[in-house]
Amino acid sequence: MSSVPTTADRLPPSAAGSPLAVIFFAGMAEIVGARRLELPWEGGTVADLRRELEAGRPALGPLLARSAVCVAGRYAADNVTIAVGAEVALIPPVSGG
Amino acid sequence: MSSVPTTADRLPPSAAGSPLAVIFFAGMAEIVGARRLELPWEGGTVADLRRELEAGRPALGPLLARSAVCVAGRYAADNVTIAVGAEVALIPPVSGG
Amino acid sequence: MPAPLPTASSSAAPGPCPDAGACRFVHGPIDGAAILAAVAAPAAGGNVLFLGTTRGVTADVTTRSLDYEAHEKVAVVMLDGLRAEALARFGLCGCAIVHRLGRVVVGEASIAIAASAPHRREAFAATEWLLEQVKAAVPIWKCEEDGEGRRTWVHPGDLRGIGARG
Amino acid sequence: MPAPLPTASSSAAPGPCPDAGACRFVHGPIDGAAILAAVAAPAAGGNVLFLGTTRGVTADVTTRSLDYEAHEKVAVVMLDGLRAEALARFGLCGCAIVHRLGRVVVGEASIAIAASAPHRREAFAATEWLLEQVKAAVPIWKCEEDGEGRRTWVHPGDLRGIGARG
Repeated sequence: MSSVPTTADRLPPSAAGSPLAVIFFAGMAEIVGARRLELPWEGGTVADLRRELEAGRPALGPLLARSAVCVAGRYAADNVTIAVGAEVALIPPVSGG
Repeated sequence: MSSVPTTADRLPPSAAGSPLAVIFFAGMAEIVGARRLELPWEGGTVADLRRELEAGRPALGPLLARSAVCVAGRYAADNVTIAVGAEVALIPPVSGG
Repeated sequence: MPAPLPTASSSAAPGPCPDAGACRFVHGPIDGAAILAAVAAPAAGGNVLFLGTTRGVTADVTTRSLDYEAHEKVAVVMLDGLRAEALARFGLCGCAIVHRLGRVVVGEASIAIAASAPHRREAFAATEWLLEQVKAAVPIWKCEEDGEGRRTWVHPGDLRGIGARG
Repeated sequence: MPAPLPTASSSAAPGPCPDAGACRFVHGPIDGAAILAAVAAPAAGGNVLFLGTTRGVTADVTTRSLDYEAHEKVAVVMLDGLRAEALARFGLCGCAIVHRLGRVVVGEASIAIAASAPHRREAFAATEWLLEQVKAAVPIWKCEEDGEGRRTWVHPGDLRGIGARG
């Protein structure tokens, strides 16, 4: 049976405004007050995401400056482009062991 | 009750000829063909014992040259005097672990 | 594209393939003996097990418990990569890494690392190396609870430079 | 008089006294988990267990089993002395050394050394140091039995210079 087209079906995957899901852990989740945020996302790099996060939540700044960004399962430098639909996680300094 | 004097009672402890018990381990016991020997002992040092052993059993020579002598529970250098009645053990190179 | 994880062996490692379950998270007590038994091998002469346990006192600060969380999906891939790299680099016979998540009270183990090798030096070196790698870069965090019940997430150092360039 | 054993701590070590049974010989399988558990302490963050196991193949030579013997009375005193020295030198919380005697087939353990310390580095360093000391000077010997049943006592190196002067 055919299904009714949804908004997602009609928008191309690279459409401006596709939300970007970002997940947070540990002390960073505490500062953000959430484990997951959906940010409006026009496309861009890891550096763009860092700016976006800090602009919206200045309290994140000091910890964010010492954190890595994990894109699609890999730690990514600031110049890496974040593909639409990529899984993005903020990784504050680790303390396992 | 009084006991009949024995030979041991009549000889002073430092008497010439008191036997010295020497124990052997591992490959050294194999070469000697025994785990324990009583040697005639006139008194002397570890070096004297080494000479005595090698004179009586030339086959011991190569391993004896690489072995320690343990006197009263401690590794002893060649110039150490072996007291009468001391426990003496030959310690070939070790391989525990 | 992001480069591979800096600590993971990129693709075809010369050593054995990672066994399923050799690196994993658990949510209850760690069985160190089982982990050491899992790396036993007829070719091994040296077998090392490290257990990291919650320490009750550091300097004059009392710790009641540690509470661990992880980015599990990414962390397991990194642990498997580290294991594969250690197998090849140190010529190991076997290797396993188990990390506990959730609350770990004083005296209990939060991590077990086991390595076996033909000779002792490689088993020691691999276990220490793996522990340093885990502590440096694998996304796991601890929250300390002190004697008064205050909780503090521990975020030492700086991970900013760790990512590969696009 | 002979000097103290070169590897034993001579009298008053600043650390805890050796616990009875922490260093011992056994004549059957070694229970590594029990030995590691025996060194657990609330002040410990790092716990290391080493098991030395009979290796089935070295280069192209097959080993069927190893057979250990020791000058037990002297060896236990030396092991206790090494343990006391390690406790003080590395600031350990706990330490134990167990050596098996008799026949040890491939895959089974002939020695277990466990150490716990506030931090990982001391636990690793102490365990490795103790193992090297045992291998260098404690009166224990192994006899290798190869695939054809030939037995050879292993006497590497030279102990001639080890004794203290009178």
